[in-house]
Amino acid sequence: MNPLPALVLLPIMGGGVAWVAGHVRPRVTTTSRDASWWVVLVTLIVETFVLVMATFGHPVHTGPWPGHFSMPWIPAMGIAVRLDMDGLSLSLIWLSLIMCFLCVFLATRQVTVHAGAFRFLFLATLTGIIGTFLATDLFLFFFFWELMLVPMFGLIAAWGHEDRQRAAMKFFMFTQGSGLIMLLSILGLVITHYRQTGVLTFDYFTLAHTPLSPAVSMLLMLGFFIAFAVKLPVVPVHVWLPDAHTQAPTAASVLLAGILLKTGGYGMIRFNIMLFPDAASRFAPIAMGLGVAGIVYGAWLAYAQDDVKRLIAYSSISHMGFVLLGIFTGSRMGMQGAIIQMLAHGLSTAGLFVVAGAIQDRLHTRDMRCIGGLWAAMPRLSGAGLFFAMAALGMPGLGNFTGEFLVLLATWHVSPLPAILAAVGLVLAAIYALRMVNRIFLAAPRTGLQPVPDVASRQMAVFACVMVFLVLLGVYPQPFVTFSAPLPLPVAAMTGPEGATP
Amino acid sequence: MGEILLPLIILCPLVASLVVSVSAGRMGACAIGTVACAGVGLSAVISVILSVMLLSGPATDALRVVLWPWMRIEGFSADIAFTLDRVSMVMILVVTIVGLLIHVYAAGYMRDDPGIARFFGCMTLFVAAMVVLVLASDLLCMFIGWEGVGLCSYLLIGFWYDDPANTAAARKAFYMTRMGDVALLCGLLLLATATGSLRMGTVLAAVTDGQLPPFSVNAAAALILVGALAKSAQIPFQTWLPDAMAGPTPTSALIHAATMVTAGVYLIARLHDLFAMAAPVMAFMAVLGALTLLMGACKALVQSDLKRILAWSTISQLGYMFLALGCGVWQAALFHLMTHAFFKALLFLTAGAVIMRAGHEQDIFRLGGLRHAMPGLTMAFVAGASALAGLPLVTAGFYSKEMILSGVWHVHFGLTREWGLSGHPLWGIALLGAFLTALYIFRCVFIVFCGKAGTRAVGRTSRLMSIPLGCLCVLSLSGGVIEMPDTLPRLHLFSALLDPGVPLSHADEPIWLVLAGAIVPLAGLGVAWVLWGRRVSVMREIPGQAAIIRPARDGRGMDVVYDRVFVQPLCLLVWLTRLDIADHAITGTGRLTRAASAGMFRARAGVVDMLAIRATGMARWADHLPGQFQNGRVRWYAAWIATGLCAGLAMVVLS
Amino acid sequence: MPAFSFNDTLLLATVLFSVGLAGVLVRRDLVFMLMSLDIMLNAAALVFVGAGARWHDATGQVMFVLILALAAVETAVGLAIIVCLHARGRPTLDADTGNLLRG
Amino acid sequence: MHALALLAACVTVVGAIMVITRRVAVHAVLYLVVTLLALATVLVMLGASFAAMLEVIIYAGAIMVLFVFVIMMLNLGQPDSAREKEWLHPRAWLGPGVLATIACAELLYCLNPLSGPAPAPAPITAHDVGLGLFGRYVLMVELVSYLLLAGLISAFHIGRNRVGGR
Repeated sequence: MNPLPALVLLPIMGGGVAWVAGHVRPRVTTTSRDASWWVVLVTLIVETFVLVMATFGHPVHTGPWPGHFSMPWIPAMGIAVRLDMDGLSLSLIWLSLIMCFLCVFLATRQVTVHAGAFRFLFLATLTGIIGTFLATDLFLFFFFWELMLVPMFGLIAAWGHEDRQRAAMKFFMFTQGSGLIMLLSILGLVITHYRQTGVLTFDYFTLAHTPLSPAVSMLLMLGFFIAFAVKLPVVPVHVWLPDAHTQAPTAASVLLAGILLKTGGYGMIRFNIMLFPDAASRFAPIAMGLGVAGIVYGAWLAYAQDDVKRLIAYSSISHMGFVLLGIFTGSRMGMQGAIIQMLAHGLSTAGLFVVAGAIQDRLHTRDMRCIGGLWAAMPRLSGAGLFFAMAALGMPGLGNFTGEFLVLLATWHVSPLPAILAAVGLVLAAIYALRMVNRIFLAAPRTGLQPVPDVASRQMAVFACVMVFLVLLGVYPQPFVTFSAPLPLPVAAMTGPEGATP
Repeated sequence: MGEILLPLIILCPLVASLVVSVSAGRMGACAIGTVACAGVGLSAVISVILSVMLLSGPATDALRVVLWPWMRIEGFSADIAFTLDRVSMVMILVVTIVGLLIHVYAAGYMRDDPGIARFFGCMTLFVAAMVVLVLASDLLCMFIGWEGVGLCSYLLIGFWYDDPANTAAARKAFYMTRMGDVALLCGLLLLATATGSLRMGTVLAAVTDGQLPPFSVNAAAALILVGALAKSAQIPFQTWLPDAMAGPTPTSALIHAATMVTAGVYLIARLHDLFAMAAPVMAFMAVLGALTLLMGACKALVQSDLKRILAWSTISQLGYMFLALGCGVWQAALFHLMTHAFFKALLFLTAGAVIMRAGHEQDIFRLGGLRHAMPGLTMAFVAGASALAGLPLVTAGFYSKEMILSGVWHVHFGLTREWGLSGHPLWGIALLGAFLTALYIFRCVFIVFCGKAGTRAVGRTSRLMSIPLGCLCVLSLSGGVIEMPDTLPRLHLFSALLDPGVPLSHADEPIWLVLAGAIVPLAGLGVAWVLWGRRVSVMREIPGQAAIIRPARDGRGMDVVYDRVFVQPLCLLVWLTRLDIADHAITGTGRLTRAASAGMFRARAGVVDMLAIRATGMARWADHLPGQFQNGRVRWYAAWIATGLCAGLAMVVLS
Repeated sequence: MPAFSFNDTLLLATVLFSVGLAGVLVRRDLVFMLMSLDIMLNAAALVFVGAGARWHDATGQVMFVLILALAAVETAVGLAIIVCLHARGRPTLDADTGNLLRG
Repeated sequence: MHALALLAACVTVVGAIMVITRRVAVHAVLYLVVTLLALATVLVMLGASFAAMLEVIIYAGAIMVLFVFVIMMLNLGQPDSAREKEWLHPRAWLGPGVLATIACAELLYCLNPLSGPAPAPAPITAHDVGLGLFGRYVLMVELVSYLLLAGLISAFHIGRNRVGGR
């Protein structure tokens, strides 16, 4: 049985069951895990098995990439449910699953009201994400792209903190608006393909071979780029991220930071570089400029924040600047550096958000001015926070440094100036990370605080797993590099175009 | 067999660090101390065994172990690989042995401190990172150690985090070193782009047979030099080291005297082939070293805080090493590095013991007259001081300084065709520095140990702390024997040890050169005795003395400049832009449009008042157009339908 | 020459229609509006019948019958509303006061 | 145009104008009845005797009687005349009046190319209308019956609510 459709549909079905379970046996006590939590856990475990089967199972060689599944959906328009999996999407799906396990184990404390609905939206977002990573039919890709937003909007709007409505609305408006621009360029591409070859199809592989004039290809590429730039926050359009993160509940912000930002990066690799290679190379200088601007700007603003989550949000903008830089250097090294950076950033920022969420649950505040030093009260949590802060500032030996080093090396090949500016970003990263550590972890504890429980050893175990992953990514990234290399597009036209000729 | 032992050197301290930090609450203080010392001790033993093995083998072979391929990407490949050759052998011995002694001392020193687990966790992690830095045969792998060492120094300086000044000093140290690291990283990127790999062997081979254009060789050397300068707190980056004294004394001894600050020197020593090709960078390094040497000595001369004196003296001794490196005699630099590690660690540890017993009093003027209360410590401190000053024949410092002086004397920089910088002026500065060194260290000795009795000393130094002091005394006094200047019996064990090929001895070395090097420290001792040794301190009578000393004393000179030039404007700028400009812009435009429509409404209302009631209806219409439009009056709708009809017909009529 | 040419019918119907329209717009009393509405309806009916006569087709008169039915229903419902409003005790039958469906 | 036709047209127009200008509702209704009867004569002249007959019986007879009945029942006449006067203030009717005249002028201007001089000799008898009604348009008749039913129910429903006071 082909694992791909199961991979996509399983979470949404699990979500439904979780919702029902949430209603059938409402939460008895806050600490005890209610039924819907168990359902979510079971869904995730089954999902992992399917993913293992997809990863190590015998590759079904009907499509150009290892995993392939195709089912006609709207034959008249040439739209088919095409799911293809290559190394890149597989590694990002593995990252998503780790994020979900992280959320399930660590960030479930404050979800007491409507737990079932929360879990359903959580798993629906996961479906959207996995769909986005697998879909190779442009229409299906757009469908999952929008599907991702709605539950996340619900999560932020319903379970967020004080100013959640505005943040959720801002998040939705930004991503939705840019998504529509992407739809325009998808349609533009399909129509130009149809005019030239008479074949109406949304299939990624056949569309990749449409001969385009430089102006048209640049235009279409920009359409895609804007959508992914908003998602992977590139500086001028990053405005939604800090608000969305500060107001989102911990699980939502882990998911948001962990994976949703990566869909932007994934989209850029898949739909900008590989679909419009020449336009991308022409656009590269501007994109790299934006990347460097993102790095410096994100780090600069992270330094000035007083809100922990906002600081982490700006730091992820800075990290994503590296990803953008890496993708548009044009060399495979830059691409792999960007992918490693995405994986490492996912892990480290999710860790930081869980720590920030834990602090907020215990102290009911995110303002660094009134969170005194926590090392005395919560050594384990502070230790984890310190570790993830070190990863965030790019300590060699941890995943982020590997990604950043490869990106910088690839950029240096292109031209030394952006690389030097990006390296200056590293200094700024050290400044804001250490400033955070010295304001909430290694600082004089605030008087008048009632004793606060430290992280349970079980949760510390989960933290430890994430730390091990980060160290592994930092010290022995070679398997990850070979495993997540995006396969190049097959040069010959796809075997039998999926699209129906009208 | 070596392949297994070499990684163990790194693994032992790492495992010890993990065990200690994970077991934060559960292990007792002495248990933690023993685990830490065991970890470092084991690696010391292994490094000794490996050194013996290496020395027994042929001179040129080196033990290279590739653990696993780190990055294999087209265009760049790096792997986690460690090499033990003569140079890294010397450094690994220094790091592990001095580290072990300091750990034993720290076990006693920090026994009653609640955060001992975190302390030893960081210390052993530091040793592990330092060992990685030393043994790495791949520059990128060395970079891991380089940053790890910076991180541990940050954690240890800010160990007592209750006082914000400590954490501020820690952050300052990390920022300064981080700037240097970024420069070093750019240098590595440059080399990696040019040679496709960062293995030292390939890089040096590529540089020596001229694959790189001269400009990029100079650029790479300059960038690496900046990295080394930041790490070793030389001229532009020297402000962080005196503040780093905020950490516990064993930290200062290990990190800020013996190992971390000398990492830059070690790196340049290893890449001396690269630097040899970059003459202007060498000249700049030599001049910079000389300047730092002088500045450090002057600053130390006027400090009143015991640990700050030692900090400034470390900076000036590092200046010596950079001067030696600049003049190409990197063997002398390494030798001085080794002896410096011994006597500076000794001085710091003794100072720590003195401060602890004097009720945490660090001001030398209030200490006074302690030689009766703690004779042992006095003897240790005097031994260290004499080694630092370089008293002839009897101390290690003398031999290493002598080696540097002779090296500097013979160097000649052919910078440009006609203008070259000969070594003589630098030699003169180095000699003056030696005199000042002897002056300030013996000033400190006389004020603290001789003179009238200051604070009352309490308790005794525990045996655990005195053993390392003893060992360090022996090392710092006898350490120099293995490398004699030529005039004395020809004994060049150390330089032979490093690279047997190149005979260092200069046949025509004038005899007075060595004599000068011997007399100057004695002169410094004499002058110090005259000024501070006798009962009534002559220093106080010299008029105007306060004017000179006060600006230099607080040592804030460069700090204030940096603060005013860099930090203040940066903080102001950050505060100004604390609101996200882009976010501000977008929310701003939102607010702007609302204000505009309200403004428009107010203006409209003003004009319409004059008209009849229907006109006021129109004004309300302007405010909320759709609401006003659907006002529920049937005839209003009919009227609009009729208007529509007329309009339609008008179009027909007119077209 | 027939008594009434199609041209005249149109003329008459137009005048009637515009008079009815003016009536609807001017009068605020629901009853008067209903009446003006009836005038407009009749104007329309007149045109139908006129057209039927002009092209000698019975359809005109069929439409006339329908318009009659329509007018009947419309008047019935209109008056029912007026009766109901009046019963509710509204002082005047002003069309403008009934504007609960305001935007 | 024949004198009688002119007379009928004038009566219709004047009646219509009088309907919309009267202050008292009862006068307006009576004028309306007159207008309708005049219209019936016009229809006869157009040769649509059946239509005229219907007009007189149904429209003038039934609907107008209903009108008169309702107005009389609710004695909407006298007390409101002062208020009607106020409502008919020139400022009130000036706007719509202008609007109506513009509409009328445009309609006239548009319609004159349509009307040709062609004569209509043979009048259309009830027979033809019956054939048309139950021939091609039998479905429409059914629909009209539905319309009437709907009108009946809604009128009844609205009327009945008066008692409930809801």
